[in-house]
Amino acid sequence: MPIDLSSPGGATLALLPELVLTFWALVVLMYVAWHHRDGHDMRTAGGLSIVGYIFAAAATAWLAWRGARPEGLSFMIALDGFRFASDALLLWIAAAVAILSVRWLIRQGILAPEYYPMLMLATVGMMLLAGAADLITLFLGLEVMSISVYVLAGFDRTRRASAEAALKYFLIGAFASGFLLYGIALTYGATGQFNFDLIGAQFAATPPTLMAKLGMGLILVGFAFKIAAVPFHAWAPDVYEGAPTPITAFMASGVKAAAFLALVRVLAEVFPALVDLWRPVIFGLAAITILVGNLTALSQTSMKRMLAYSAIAHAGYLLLAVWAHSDEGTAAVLIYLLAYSVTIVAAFGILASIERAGARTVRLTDLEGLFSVRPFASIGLSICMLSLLGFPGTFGFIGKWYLLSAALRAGQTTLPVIAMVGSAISIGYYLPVVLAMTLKPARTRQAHQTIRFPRPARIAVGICVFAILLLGVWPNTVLNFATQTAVQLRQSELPIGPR
Amino acid sequence: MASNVTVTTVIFYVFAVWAVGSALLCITRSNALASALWLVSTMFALAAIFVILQAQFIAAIQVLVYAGAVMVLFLFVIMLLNLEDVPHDWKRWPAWVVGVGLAAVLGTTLVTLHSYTPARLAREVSTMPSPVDPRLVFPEGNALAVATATQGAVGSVAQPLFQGYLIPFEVTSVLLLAAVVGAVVLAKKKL
Amino acid sequence: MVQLVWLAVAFPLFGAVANALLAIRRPAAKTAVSIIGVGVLAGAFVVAVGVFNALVHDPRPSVPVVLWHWMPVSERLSIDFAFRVDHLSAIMLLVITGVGGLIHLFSVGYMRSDPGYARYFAYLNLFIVFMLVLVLGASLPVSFIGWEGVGLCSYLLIGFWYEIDANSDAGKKAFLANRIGDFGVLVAMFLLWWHLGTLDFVGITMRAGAVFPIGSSAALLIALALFLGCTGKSAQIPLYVWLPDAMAGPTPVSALIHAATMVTAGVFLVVRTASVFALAPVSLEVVAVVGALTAFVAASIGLRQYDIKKVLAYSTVSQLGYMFLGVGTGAFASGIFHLITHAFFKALLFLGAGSVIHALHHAFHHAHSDADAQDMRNMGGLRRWMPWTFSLMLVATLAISGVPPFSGFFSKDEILGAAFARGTQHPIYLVCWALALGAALMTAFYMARLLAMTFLGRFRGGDKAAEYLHDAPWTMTGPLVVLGLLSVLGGVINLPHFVGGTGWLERWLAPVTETARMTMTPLPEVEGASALLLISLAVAAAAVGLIGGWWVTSRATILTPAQSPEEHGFWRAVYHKYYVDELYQKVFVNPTVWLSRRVLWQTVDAFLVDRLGVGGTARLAEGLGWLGSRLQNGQVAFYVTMFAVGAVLILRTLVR
Amino acid sequence: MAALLAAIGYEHWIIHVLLALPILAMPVILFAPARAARYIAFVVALMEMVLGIGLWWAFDPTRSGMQFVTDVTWMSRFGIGYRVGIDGLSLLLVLLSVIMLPLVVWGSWRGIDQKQRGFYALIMALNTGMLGVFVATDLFLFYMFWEMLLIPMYFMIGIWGSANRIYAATKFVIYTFVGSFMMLVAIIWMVAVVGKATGQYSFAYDNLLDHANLLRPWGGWLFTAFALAFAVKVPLFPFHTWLPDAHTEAPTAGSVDLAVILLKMGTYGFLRFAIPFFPMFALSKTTGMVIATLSVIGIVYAALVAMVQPDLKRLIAYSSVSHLGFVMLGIWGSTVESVQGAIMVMVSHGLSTGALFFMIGMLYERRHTRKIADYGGLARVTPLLATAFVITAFSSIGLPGLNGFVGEFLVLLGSFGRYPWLVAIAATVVVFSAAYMLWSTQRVFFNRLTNPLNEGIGDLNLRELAVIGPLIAAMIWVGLYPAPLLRRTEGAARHYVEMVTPALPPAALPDPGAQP
Amino acid sequence: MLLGPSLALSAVLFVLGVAGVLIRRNAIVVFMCVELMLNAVNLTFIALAQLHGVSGQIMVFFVMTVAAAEAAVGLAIILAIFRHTQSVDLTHINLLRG
Repeated sequence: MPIDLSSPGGATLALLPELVLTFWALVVLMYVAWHHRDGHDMRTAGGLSIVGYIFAAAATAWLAWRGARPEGLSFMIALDGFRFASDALLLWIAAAVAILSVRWLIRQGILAPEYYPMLMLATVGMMLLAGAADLITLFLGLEVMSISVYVLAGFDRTRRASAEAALKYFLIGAFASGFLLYGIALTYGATGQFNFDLIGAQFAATPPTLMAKLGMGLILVGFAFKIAAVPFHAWAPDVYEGAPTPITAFMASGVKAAAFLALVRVLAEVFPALVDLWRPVIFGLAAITILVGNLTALSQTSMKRMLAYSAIAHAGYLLLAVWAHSDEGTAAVLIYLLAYSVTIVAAFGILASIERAGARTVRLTDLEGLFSVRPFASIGLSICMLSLLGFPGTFGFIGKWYLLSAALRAGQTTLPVIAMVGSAISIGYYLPVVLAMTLKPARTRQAHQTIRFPRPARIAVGICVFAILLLGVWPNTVLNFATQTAVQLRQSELPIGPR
Repeated sequence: MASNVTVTTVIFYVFAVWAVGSALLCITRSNALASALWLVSTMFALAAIFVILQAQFIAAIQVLVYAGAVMVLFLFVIMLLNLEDVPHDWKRWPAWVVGVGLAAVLGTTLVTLHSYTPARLAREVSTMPSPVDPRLVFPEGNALAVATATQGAVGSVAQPLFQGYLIPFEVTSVLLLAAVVGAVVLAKKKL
Repeated sequence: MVQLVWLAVAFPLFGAVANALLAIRRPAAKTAVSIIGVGVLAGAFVVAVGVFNALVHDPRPSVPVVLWHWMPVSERLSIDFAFRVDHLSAIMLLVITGVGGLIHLFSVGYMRSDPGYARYFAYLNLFIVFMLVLVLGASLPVSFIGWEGVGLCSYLLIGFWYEIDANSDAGKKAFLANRIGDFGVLVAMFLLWWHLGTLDFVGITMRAGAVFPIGSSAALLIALALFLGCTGKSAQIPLYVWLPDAMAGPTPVSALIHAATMVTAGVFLVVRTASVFALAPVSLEVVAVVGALTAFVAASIGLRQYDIKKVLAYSTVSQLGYMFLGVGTGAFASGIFHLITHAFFKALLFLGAGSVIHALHHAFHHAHSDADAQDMRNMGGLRRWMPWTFSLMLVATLAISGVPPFSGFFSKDEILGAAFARGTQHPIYLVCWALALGAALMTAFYMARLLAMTFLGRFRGGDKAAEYLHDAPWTMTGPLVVLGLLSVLGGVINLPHFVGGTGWLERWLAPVTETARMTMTPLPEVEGASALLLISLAVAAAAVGLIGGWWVTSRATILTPAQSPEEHGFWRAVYHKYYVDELYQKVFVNPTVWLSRRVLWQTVDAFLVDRLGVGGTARLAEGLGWLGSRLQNGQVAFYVTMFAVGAVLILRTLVR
Repeated sequence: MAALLAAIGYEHWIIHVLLALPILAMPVILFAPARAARYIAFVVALMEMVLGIGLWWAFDPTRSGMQFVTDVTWMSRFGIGYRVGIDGLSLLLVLLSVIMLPLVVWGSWRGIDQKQRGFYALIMALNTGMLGVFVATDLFLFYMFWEMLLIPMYFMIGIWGSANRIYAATKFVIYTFVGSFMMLVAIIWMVAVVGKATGQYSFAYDNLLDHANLLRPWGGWLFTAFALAFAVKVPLFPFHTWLPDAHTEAPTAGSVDLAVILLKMGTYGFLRFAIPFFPMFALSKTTGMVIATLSVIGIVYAALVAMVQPDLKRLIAYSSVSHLGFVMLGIWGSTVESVQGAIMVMVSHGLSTGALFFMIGMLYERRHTRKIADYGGLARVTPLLATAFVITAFSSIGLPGLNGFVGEFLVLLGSFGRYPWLVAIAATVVVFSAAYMLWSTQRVFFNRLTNPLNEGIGDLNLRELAVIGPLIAAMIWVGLYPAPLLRRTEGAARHYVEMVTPALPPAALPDPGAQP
Repeated sequence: MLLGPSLALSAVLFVLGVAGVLIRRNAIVVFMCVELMLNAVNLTFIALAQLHGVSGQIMVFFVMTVAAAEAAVGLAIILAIFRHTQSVDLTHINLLRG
């Protein structure tokens, strides 16, 4: 179904998922404007928002099913399999986070149903970011996402940590936006274009110039911040720790996924001609990110903080596939993000249920002896840890396998080795979690009495854990899907007219 | 033409010095209020430079929206919080040295952009063998002057904004929505 | 008949299994144990006689008996579990089953009252199995089964009364010393296979000459490695120290294993692989020198021991040295000859000593005395109560001292003669001869001393105990009588020419050692007068020793152990066996244990590898992580500084 | 027998059934009543053994390649398949695994008195993993089984182990995991290289082996990655320090499985993967020397360290290091004899060390101590146990006529031509092994019974006899008649040697076959 | 045209903004420095728009919108933290660390 993106009707059609979600966000907003008093309102808002994600997903599916593709140049927004896959990924993450949030918010006494519209707007921003075909859309999508997430991070206003997290995220985020914007400006200066394809064609036709290099460098800085690559990572642990737990899950999986998807698209469509220039940068980022993330995670006692550092390390692993700059790399990013998000959602889902109302974050010692009280929860969390570790039989292993495969096929051997060294280090902090839950006795008899595992979260986590195991041994469907989808990323190769 | 350029250049540099000086003061004043006012000053200087660079409409918004509305918001908050004047803690001098040093290194990298002239940019952008004529390479830049002349400063911006850039324009509405809801959620006293 | 030789092994094997089962289920069924234990030996002896008889009439010098494919490893290495019956193994078969049978019979009486009776016979039968495998094995690996197996049984029997720590220690010591020797045998096997491509005795004999030139270093290495094995098994310098300790086992065990059979395996092995030794004359010199030295040193220690079994043990070491001297001179048949006669008279000596100990033990037990039943200072005058034992011991003493015409005279004289004869070619052998002669003198001396202290004079064990003394029952005396006869007459199997003999054993063994003898320079004949002189010298040495021993002992006042003063001077060193055990403990054992515990385990393993290497890596990672989390100091200013550093680095990388 | 097996299509389904049966039994055990768990486990184990033993006859010793081959596409996108097969090398290890299974279950009958369901379920999982490692002919599948084994072992040590169990379990997992991470890179790298050159991305063992020459430029790195994983598992000195802890703290079943099967995975990996893929590097003069030297150091060093251990299990653990050093030496000896010997050492180490651990476990159940000093003179109160222990100890130190000798002898004999000095040094271990074994045996079973606590110890009961008896019978059988085993492994060993021969530098001694 | 000088001025102002973020510890001032950076980038867009056409100016329009939105949210966040700490000094806002 070719869509003329330059026409308003075509643009509307192309933006259908985002529009549906925005519209639904407004609907929910309308609802909460009058109903924001008690837990029931919270539940209803949450349920409504999930319906919105389903609608948006349906819209995405419809576009994908109809084989939507741009007629001529894809203005502003991309219309390819990669975008649909990205949208699906982001929508599922958002929906899962919404499900996890429902009871958690009520338990923590955060009775502000605006949470759900904000989550939806953040999702819209993520979808725009990941689907952008134009630097302007990219920037705006990024900002929509960022602003919403700033708010969400500080949503638990009664806790100082939450406010602090929001402030840190906001200040450093705005700072990073400045760099990204400068990069966009210089890229624009070097080519006179904002459109990905046109810029890419321009770069392909001319040798790299000073302005182009600086522009690209600054854009990379902006992305490096969003994906929390070292040394742009310092905000992440603090923010992850301070933010409400479901939002931490959202940031660790969704925001990071959106940034990575956008990065892959930008590098594939905007800067493919400069690959020899950006590869060393990605290399350095990946190497140091993996090492620092894994090493620092070793000395953490708070679960959220540990997972934050582990998220940094995983960003490093993902950069391997970015380095590969190939169809396999793109597919690997998709698969890994899916694997990672499934795992992280499940892990945070379990952690959220263990958290006591208004209490500090869950520490490693709080998990001791969990198995004897909550065997399934601890088995689930153990599986999550193994998946994060990249243990065979879990989806995380397939993801890691694919990443390594992509990097190695692209001829990179050092990074995989570093990644594996990192993985080897990571066992030093994943294993103690399993150990504490299963092998250690509970500190006190009442240790785990406050755990509440609400049914929605239980179902969501259950599905995630099952998916981790199932996709760990039978990933064919998603593999095939990702591989075919990824190939569509760079199908439009527009020649640029002589200037 | 030549003398005209010279006069413009002189005015440009006057405002440039103004902008840099204000910016310096903005980042060094220990009083937040003073910083904010010096920032406003910088913005005015920039607005003037925008005019020189043929962006009259943007210059107007700069003054109205930016210097006018946004910065007033800042001043408002600063006064609302009634912050005390915190003198610089000179024990933090290593932070200053590192900060200024890093900025200097970053600056030396970025200031190399000074070497760009229209001719150089044209040469770099062109896919044709040199020599190249910037006017041929940048038809839209010339078209901008023509459009400004025919449609006025606002019209030359407005027309593409509501046509080619419709999607981003709509996205800004989402952005503002998010900002409004977010600000309300965060700032209101009671949830 | 020859093909049925496996029966000789199967009988004792059956006995071992049956007795083991009895030991587990019915340890009290002593009659059944006796019947099985001795019966299987009788059966084996019958088979041995049959095999021997068949071989006498068989035109082939050796007959292979393949039982099954043991290790079909590859195209070039396939080891069968096979026996080879030839003149050497046949005669060994006879000695082992014959002497072994007698000792089994003796044990029936000797061990009757022991609660571990069935277990004892299981071990003893098992020993016979392994000993037979050792001598019958067609290839080195098969023989090696027996070689180590007898070590195992020796270990088990020395430590038979395992509840006494010293016995367990002695067993362990014996096995370890044997294992040091086994290391040599293993290396020899590797060398042989890589050089010759075969481990079969016949193959080795046939190929060695073709592959190794005379005096080749490879052959020397192999020979020395093999000889290391022999020094372990046959208790030669430097590994002889285990044998005296091995006396901790029941006395019949000492007779069977540590005198008559197992310890002679080294001599047997040298003869079996004589072709290799012959190719490396230096190795033979080493064998001879070690043998002579051992003979001399062990005899000298024997002069000053008070434990009756210890004296006999050192005597055994010394006599084994003779055998090695014999084979070292190239007189292989003489070595085997002495092996056989020694089996007779040394078994007799041990069993006689066993009778004495048995009697004294019984007597002391009833007299509620805690005196040591093995210490000769507690004996004396036993001739009165134990006439049979005394007279048989006397026969054996005369035999071992080399008094004509007892068997020991012939075998020992042959060795001395051979050493002297070889000495005309290599002076080193003359030294050996001199040492051996000295040893002969000392042998006679300490044997006379033993007899005098035990049987002559007055009984020093107390009058009460004397009431219970009596001679042993027929199951014990009977074997003694047979052995006494053999000790007297054993010499006939290899009577030398000068007494009109034909040297039957030498001729009989000729096919076995033929290859070796053809390689070596022939032994020069010692003619007429000088031969006579040599014989007179040997006889004189025996006579002087015997009379001297008797004279010195009977004139000295012998005190009981409790009253005895400490020895002084040189005799003290002799009494303490020249402190060799202590030396070994200090030089080899203690440093090894120290090295293992302090250096290897605690330093290298626990500290270097585990704490420093593994733990260090982990701590390094933790330390780096700690550093990383210090960097995460919560300050936005610091965060943006890192950010800016990163940005600068990226931009610098790009624009340079 | 072979005809009967062929009639029921044995070769088509046996491997899958062997792999699936324990896994399917897991949920049954987990959800059965707690008291029934061990009975179910035992029945399943017996079924597994009975089914598995058929391999002995179904296996055709005259063929050298893989048998019972199955190749089903799994992850087509990656070129991964469910590929399994058995050759002479894996046959013995598979048989060892299935035969050990009922013994392990039965041996835990009394020792495991809490959380029985979990325990037996883990044993089942462990068995599938072990079998999987030995039958996988797809590198992905292999790696998957290789790693998945860790989990049951981890929990087995961590939950049912003794005092220091958590430390030991963690150490075990971290060691093995860290070791095998680089292997993952190497596997993918190999496929990437081969795939790029041939256009066919496949993790099939045969495919990679056929194109092993393409890997030669990176042989050093790839081999190192593989070798690290396997060396930790073997364990080769100096990667061995996890073993004493894991062995010591694990429950009996864990120690037995570790010793009998898990350690063999490392040497199996060398024989199956690391060397055939990169023979030019693996067997080069330098690498060969380094590994052979490390093996010999391990052999002698571990024996010496074992001698001074105060803890029985630790002693046996160090003896394992020593024995596995023989396997490594045999592999690097690279003659048919030495490789055959290496395989035999693997089997016989499994039998004797397994039996030793069983017996120490039985002692532990009676006295709850593993300290040698706490025992002494037990032979009087437990004659059967003492007899069995002594026999096993002698089998462990390689007394000819028992199983240990065959392997050690062949390894040393076969490797002698290549490393005469090292082999000579290694052979000295006959003394040290005897020293540690006899010394500890003496201190446990002989000497005077001084500790009154030891008076009341009962001798072996029927169940325990039934566990130990077959092992001792096997020891004697393998020692006296190893020919059937050797015949079955000869094809694999010969195939291996032929494969690596072109890579071998000339040996120190001439080939015995060349002699007249 | 003044392309080069404009770009240089923009770079200088941007760097001044960065320097401000690095050295100041008042959250509001830091945020203002970020605004300064955005302004500097706007100048680059305007300077380049002379050559490349009106799209650069349109981008500036969007940037201003974003800046306004950020200001709204950012100041709200600063208010929120002020309620907890009674301070906007970033050196005191280090509850989360390690």
